[in-house]
Amino acid sequence: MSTETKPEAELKKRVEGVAETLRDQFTFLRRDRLAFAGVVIVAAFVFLGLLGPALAPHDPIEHTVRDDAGSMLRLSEPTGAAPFGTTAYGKDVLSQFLAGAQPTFIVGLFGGIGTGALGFLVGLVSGYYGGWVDEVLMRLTDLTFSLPFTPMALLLLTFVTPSVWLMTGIIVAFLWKMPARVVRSEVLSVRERTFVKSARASGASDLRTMLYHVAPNVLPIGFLYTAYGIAWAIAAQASLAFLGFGDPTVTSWGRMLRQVFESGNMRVAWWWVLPPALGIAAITTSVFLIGRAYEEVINPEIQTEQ
Amino acid sequence: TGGGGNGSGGSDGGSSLTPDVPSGTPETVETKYWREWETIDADEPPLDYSATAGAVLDPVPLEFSSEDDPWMREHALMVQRGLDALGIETQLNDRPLNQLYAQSWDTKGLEAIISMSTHGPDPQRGLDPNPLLMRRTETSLSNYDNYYHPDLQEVLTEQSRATDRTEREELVAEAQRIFSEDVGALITLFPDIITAVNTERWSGYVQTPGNGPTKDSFVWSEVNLQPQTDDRAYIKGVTTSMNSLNLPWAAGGAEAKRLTFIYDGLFDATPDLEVVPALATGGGFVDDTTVELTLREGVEWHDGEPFTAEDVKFTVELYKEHSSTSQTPFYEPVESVEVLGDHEVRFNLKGPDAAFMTQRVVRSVIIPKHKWEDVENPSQHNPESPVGTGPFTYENWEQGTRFEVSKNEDHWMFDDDWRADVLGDQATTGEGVERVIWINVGNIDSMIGSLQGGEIDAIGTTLSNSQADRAASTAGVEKMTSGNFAPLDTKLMFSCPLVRDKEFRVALAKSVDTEGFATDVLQDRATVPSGENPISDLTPWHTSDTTHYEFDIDGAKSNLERAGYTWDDDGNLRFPNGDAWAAFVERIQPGNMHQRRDELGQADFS
Amino acid sequence: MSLLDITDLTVTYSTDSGTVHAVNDVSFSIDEGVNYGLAGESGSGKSTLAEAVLGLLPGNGSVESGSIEFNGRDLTGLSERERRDVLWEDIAYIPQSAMDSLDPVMSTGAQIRQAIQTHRNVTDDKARARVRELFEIVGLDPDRIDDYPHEFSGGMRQRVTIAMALALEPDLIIADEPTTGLDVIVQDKIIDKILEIQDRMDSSLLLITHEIGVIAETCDELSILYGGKAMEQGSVDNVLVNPTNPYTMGLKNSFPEIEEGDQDPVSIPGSPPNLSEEPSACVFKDRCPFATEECEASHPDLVDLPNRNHRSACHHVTKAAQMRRDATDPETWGIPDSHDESDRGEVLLETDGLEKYYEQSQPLLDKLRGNDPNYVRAVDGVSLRVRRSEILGIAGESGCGKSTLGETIALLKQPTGGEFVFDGEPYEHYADGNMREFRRKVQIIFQDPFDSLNPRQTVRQLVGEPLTIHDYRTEERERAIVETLEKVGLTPAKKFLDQYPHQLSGGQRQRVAVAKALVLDPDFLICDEPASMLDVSLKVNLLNLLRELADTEDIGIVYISHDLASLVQVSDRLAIMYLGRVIEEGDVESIAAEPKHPYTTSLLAAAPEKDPTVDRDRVLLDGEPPDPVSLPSGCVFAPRCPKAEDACRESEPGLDTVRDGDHRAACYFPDGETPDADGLADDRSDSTYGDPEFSPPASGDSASD
Amino acid sequence: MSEFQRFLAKRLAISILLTLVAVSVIFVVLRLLPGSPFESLVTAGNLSQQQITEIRAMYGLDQPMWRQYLSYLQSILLFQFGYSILRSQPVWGVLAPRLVNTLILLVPALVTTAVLSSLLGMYVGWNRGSKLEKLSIIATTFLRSTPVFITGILFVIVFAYNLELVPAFGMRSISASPEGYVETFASLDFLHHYILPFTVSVLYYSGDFLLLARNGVVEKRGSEFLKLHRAKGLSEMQQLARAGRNSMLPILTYFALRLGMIFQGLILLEVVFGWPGIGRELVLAIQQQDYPLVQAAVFIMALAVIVANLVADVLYAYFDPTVSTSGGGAA
Ligand SMILES: Nc1ncnc2c1ncn2[C@@H]1O[C@H](COP(=O)(O)OP(=O)(O)OP(=O)(O)O)[C@@H](O)[C@H]1O
Ligand SMILES: Nc1ncnc2c1ncn2[C@@H]1O[C@H](COP(=O)(O)OP(=O)(O)OP(=O)(O)O)[C@@H](O)[C@H]1O
Ligand SMILES: [Mg+2]
Ligand SMILES: [Mg+2]
Repeated sequence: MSTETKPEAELKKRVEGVAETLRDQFTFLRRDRLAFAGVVIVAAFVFLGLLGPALAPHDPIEHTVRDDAGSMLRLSEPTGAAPFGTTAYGKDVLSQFLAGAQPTFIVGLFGGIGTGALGFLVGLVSGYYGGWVDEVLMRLTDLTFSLPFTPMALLLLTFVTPSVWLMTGIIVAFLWKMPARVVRSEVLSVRERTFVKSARASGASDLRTMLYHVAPNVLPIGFLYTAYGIAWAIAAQASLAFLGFGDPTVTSWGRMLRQVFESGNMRVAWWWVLPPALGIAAITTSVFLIGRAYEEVINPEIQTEQ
Repeated sequence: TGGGGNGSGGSDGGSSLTPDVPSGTPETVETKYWREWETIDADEPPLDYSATAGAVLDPVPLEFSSEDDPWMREHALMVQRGLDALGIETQLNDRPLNQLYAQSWDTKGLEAIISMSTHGPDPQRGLDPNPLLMRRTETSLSNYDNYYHPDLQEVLTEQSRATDRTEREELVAEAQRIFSEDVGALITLFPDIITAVNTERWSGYVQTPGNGPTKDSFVWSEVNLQPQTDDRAYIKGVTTSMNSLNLPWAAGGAEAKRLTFIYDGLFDATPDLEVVPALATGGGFVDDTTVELTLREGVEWHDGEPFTAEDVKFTVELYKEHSSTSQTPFYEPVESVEVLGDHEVRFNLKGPDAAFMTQRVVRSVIIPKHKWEDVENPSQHNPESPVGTGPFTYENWEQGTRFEVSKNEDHWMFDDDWRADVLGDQATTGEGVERVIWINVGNIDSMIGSLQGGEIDAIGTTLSNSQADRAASTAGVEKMTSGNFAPLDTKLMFSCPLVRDKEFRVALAKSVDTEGFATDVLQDRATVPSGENPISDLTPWHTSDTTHYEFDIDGAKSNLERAGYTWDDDGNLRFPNGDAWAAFVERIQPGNMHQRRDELGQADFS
Repeated sequence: MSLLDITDLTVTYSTDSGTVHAVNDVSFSIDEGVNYGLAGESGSGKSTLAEAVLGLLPGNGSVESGSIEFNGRDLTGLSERERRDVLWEDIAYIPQSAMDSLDPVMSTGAQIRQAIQTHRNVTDDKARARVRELFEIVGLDPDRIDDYPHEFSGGMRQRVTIAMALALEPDLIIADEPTTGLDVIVQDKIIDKILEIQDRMDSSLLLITHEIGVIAETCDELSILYGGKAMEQGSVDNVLVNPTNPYTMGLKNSFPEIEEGDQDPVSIPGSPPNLSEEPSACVFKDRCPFATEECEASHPDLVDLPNRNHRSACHHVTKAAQMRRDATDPETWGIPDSHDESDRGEVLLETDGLEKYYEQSQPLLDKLRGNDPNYVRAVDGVSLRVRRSEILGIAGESGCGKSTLGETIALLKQPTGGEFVFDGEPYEHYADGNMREFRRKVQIIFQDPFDSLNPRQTVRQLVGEPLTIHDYRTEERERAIVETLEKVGLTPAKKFLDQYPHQLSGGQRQRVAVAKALVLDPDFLICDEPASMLDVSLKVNLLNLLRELADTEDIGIVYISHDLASLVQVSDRLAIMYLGRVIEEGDVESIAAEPKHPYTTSLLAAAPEKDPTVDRDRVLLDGEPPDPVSLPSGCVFAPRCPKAEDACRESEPGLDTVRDGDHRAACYFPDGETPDADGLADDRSDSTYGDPEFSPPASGDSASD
Repeated sequence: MSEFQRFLAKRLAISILLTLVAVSVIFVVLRLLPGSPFESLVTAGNLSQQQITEIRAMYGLDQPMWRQYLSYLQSILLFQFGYSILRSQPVWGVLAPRLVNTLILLVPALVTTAVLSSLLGMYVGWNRGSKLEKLSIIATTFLRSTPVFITGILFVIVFAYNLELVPAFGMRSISASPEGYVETFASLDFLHHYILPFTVSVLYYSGDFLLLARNGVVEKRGSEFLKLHRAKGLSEMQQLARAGRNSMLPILTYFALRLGMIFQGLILLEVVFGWPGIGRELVLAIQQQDYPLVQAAVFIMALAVIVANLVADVLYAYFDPTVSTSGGGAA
């Protein structure tokens, strides 16, 4: 659509078109109460992710909760001073929980988007061009499949100072394979569809065909796997942090769990365990529930009957 | 993550002064290696931090690993508060422990201005001052912080060759005085060893410094314990597991300590850190480089073979030839070993070595020649069933889960009188343990549970104070605390111009509230040394006659003020400017960095 | 008492967007031994009705009212278990698509055996023996009973389902479009088989199809469904010969037939009714040219026509004869009668010996050894010529290479041999950087209307895209789009511009696909079965449109189809393909009237007749086309040709072997000519070849010389 | 060569190539990154520079990279994993018992969950829209998407700490000292420790199987062939069985793939439950930078996945009568 008589109008229409498709596709939320609950949780999580650190009453690391006598409140159950209790060295669990949402959010968001985008691109190119491009890319995914994620990630993180962005990178580098495969097989079938042949017959270049005709039709799958990618990334980040390979300068939910586990206080300090544990569980489950509902929309074969 | 950029400061917070530099003085002083250190790559400084006249200080990187000790982050925060009080911004670098160590492997030096870690309570560190002091010398591989003090260098070199005890003690005391006065590092505290044990089933736990009653560096508790029930198997819960049964080539894991229960050294050390005979019963320096020892007679290997001087000679030669990893301190200074008789050996040393009798031969490990002589590749050998002469005989080992030894009845340590001599008040009498079993309980939570549930008798690792209290809340379980001779060493990187200013170092020492920290966070379960003295008062080498810079923020500030430092309106510390800058530059010159303002005849700039 | 008695059956589906009234008050009955046909456009409720009888309605479908009595028992009231006993034992089922209706992971024999053993307590051996017997009956090799479905071709799979249906000799067989999707020759064979067997077993048959012709040939009685309503029913002879319902008339008239090749078929404009509400008016009123106010008021009841087995639901049934007459005139249906004569122009496309071989993938080892790969000779030496304003029809069985030929002349595939000249320039010219120019001039329309439009683009984007690509009329883009849409009959164009394909009906989509091809004002159009997926009436619309385009826009068109009847309708000239070769070529009239090649003859003969009074002779070809990889020597058709002689197997006849003016055929023993004396060993005299039973072309109307 | 053999040969060649590449990647990652197990010794001030050099030479770490690579390739492909740097014993001797512990936990769990969840999945897929379906989907989604260590921790808190039904940690009670596998695993005490991690792994894996089976059956439920089965008069159960049989293949291949990954253990689960499996050992080895051990463990894991992939593809090609063997195979 390079030359347009009224570009703005056209643009507006396009935007509306996209919005409509999205609206169409998201109507499932109204039907599926589970997915709706998931959306609420995700929204809350996004809110925490953006504003969590600002909402935290105290600095999660530097501030120490003290009793009236001024001595450190260690492993205190939830009280007025610390509504979620305190850690072994008197840190406010609530503040840690709030601040910990941010790295979780960042890794989830960017890990998910990176995974989805990279996988989508690889799947698209691989499926569309076929031949040796496909062969090479698919062998590459086979390779990432055969290298075990956790050990490889641990190895890398042993030598490089872990940071949230590095983790995101590693996660993307290992997880893109999932969407890539699915997108590719989807592309393979779309590629055979008549309208793609028809586009080529009307003289569209490969790039144009791929971007305008094939890509939009596999986009839902791409979205779906981006959503799953978010959940995977959050889970992966939490897992690595739990194993002690997370960014030590940042409080994340995974790291909080690591600290309770390591401190040997898991048996007593339930207030310290539950917020991060439930936080992670809730967000990953929600993302999956939404993804599943969305999957039913784009794959009518398995749609729930009313 | 190397620290602040160039000294222009100002940009992030704080307003710098316009540099006003007397002629002949550089406006900016860069991080620099002032001496040729074998261990440091001067072309590629790991840290880049420069000082500029009148500039607000860049944030000072503070490095630590929260894996090191659970409270290490709190400790870093304490140091941070100190710097904060002086108006210095800081940047906390929490590093994975292995990376903190990796800096030393790469021998590029520390990457942060301030870097803290605890020293392991290796028994030899309690016996001899060398392990902790010699790293402050020029050629030590462990000198990562580029510290060099000509006087200290001289004193330390001299003491390391002084085989005369009194002479050496004097020199060591002098070294402590110099180091403390110079603030060569911040030696903030010696954390206590806290653990919990079952006192209903066993009595006779022996408290050893740095080891407590239950850790594996010493064997006193195990040989002294007396059962209060019929069960004579003493079960110790641990969190780390042995990697192999090859003690001499252990890479310093749990096996390096636990397997010493099976072996004997030439000498041993008492809970008061005094050297007592073991396989060697006597002897000493014949001259500066020759040591002759008499060996205990009538000792048998666990398989019944007699122990002779041949074994000692063989051991040392094998270690040397195949570079034993865990026994380096023992064989390193030895040139050769001669067998003088069945129970007499002579060590020829490469040079005079003061620590040989006090440190190196103590808790060394002698292995049986008849078992090892046919081993092709000792470093990759994993004996089926290690044979030693020690107080305990190997029974069985399951990697990752348990290690079990049984009492060697004939061993002299089970002689009640002998023990009474060595252990003094702590000695008990009775039939003693039959077996010692280490069980890997993996995590502290389960360990406390197991101790309370009676599945284990003692916890073989350190607990935090509150964990120990929690464990001790059960009847029959008691918390045990002992002192420690391994300090928390907060290293200062001497390549950095700021650190090289002794006025700053003194101010820093004054700004850190170690006492408060020990009370508040560690609940007094730590010893705060007087002055920056790495030698603990638990050891006979300690001197209390050291300079102690009291916690005193105002004092610290006025020190800085007099040295020409100023503060901007927001309270950010600035480097000196004008003449004071020239004085600063003078103070940090190689020859001057151990001298204070007045020693150099500098004016008071306040 | 009749075998199956359906009374006032109403079936609805509940969906997200309300209730679908799929079958409304339908009644009919089938007597023993009777073949009953059920016809109607797509969505008229045929399958729903069959499923209701079988109790196989999907979860959201339910029988609202009415009864289905089978042998006097009401099936609707049966319990699940009782119904299972009736199923197959008494009523067997041949489902709509044979391709998917066999369990892919169970051998075909086992599936039939399962049907037997579910109802009869017989040993495995006995059951196997029965399966072998059944395979033989339906003409399958009994040794293949352990093969899996995918090892059979579509036609063979359909036979397996038939064999299964026969297994227990049921009283009633319900066959739901048993031949849809198969090509004429196979379809013909299948229908023949069903009839033969059903005759032998003396069971009744409920045959569902939208092909009136099939019903005309096979059934005794029928019902015509529309919008879930029975519009007309009765004996086939009555209903199809003298329809009294406008819908039947429309349906019948839109069914193309070869002998009507000179006439434009008439289509029913508009689209099927909305079933979301129970019909209150005549369901057909919106599309009916005879509708009056009366029709708005109520849906007419079925009324018995006097003295005959014939009922019709029409308010104007009394005017049936008049309506019948009017119905043959396209103007009645609001379709402009456009028959401009136009001369065919200069030659636009010419191929000579065009070849497209597909290399078969080869094991690496063979490649290394340097063995020549095998080739699929999809197009094997085709010489064609298309002029402006001319429609060249290409016909042939499935797999004979029609699509490959189409895509090769569209240069979507690279020819592997032969000459290709378009608009005076050879292939090399285009391949050498002038492909854009070619793409602008030559457009191709594909088979599947549901799939040939990108579902994520609006009509404006779809039709406008070629303009963008070729930078053509970009300054008046919108106008170009609108013009083109109106040209293909999508009026008012504005209404469609912002719609997505899923908001369009099948016919509309296919028109958008045509518009997309036409927007660049091409010189040449290639149509690869553009109508095969469409309902008859839509198909007719499209054919008319193409014809018109050829006439008015001077476009040369290649129209590919296996549906000979529609080809005859639309084309000027015909080329018949068999295994990658053109075996006969010539003017439509000439070929339809006097086919020379035995293959053409059988193709023509396989097309069903919608007039039940005409008795068609079936010409059943044995076997399937040979493997295009290892072709037999000599005439490729020889192995299936009833007239084949040694000569045929030795050398291959060229297309010029038989020549009659423009009409050429590749056959040594062409039909309609006296064969050599020794060549006529025709012991298969049951098939008559070359009987010019087709009525001679009526002169005048056709666009031919 | 038959079509199938050809397919097999191609697939095998790919697997071999993959193995080579994977092995090389492991090498590159391990060698190009800094660090070594002797760091702690150096840090402790025990080793002199010369000794460090000697030790490095002993393990071939002083050789040029390409030479190290060649000898590495040679030995690892011959399954000679060499000696662990820290454990003075053959790597295989360290790994084998760990592997057994992991397998004894995960194989039964995987089989159990594959059978039970697939059956349940088929059942709920058949009964679309039922309460049970909703419930099982929420439950499995939760269990599948939540990182396994969190589920583990929650279970430990509930069942071990609060209800005190089972021990929280370890594979045998700490006082047990069994000899040999039989004594180790055939005991009530083992079972007692086994239940919790076993349950968590069963639950963790259940999601995938359940959803695969459910979606498979749901898809098949509306299919034409099932309609024909129904028309033939098959009972509900028989129909479900056919639908199930038709959805078996993805489940089977997924099972094979999962089985391949089982060699990696569930690292997190093993850490939480203190299960002395290969995953926990690997984390330890990584922390200690025990090269030979790490590379052998990662190699075994990669190989297992590659082999499982191969098996899955072959299974797919072999069992699915409709798949064309030339095309490749399962995802
Ligand atoms: N499961 C269903 N849910 C909702 N509506 C349905 C369902 N099945 C069929 N319909 C609707 O019922 C109507 C009749 O469908 P049916 O399949 O009986 O038509 P048909 O005559 O067999 O068509 P065709 O010739 O295309 O097979 C159509 O409008 C269709 O959309
Ligand atoms: N890409 C390809 N590679 C190899 N063989 C092919 C390819 N495309 C088609 N063929 C083969 O070429 C022959 C002709 O196929 P084509 O699609 O042209 O037939 P068709 O006449 O259009 O059939 P239908 O009526 O079923 O559409 C067939 O045997 C087919 O299997
Ligand atoms: Mg139908
Ligand atoms: Mg085709």
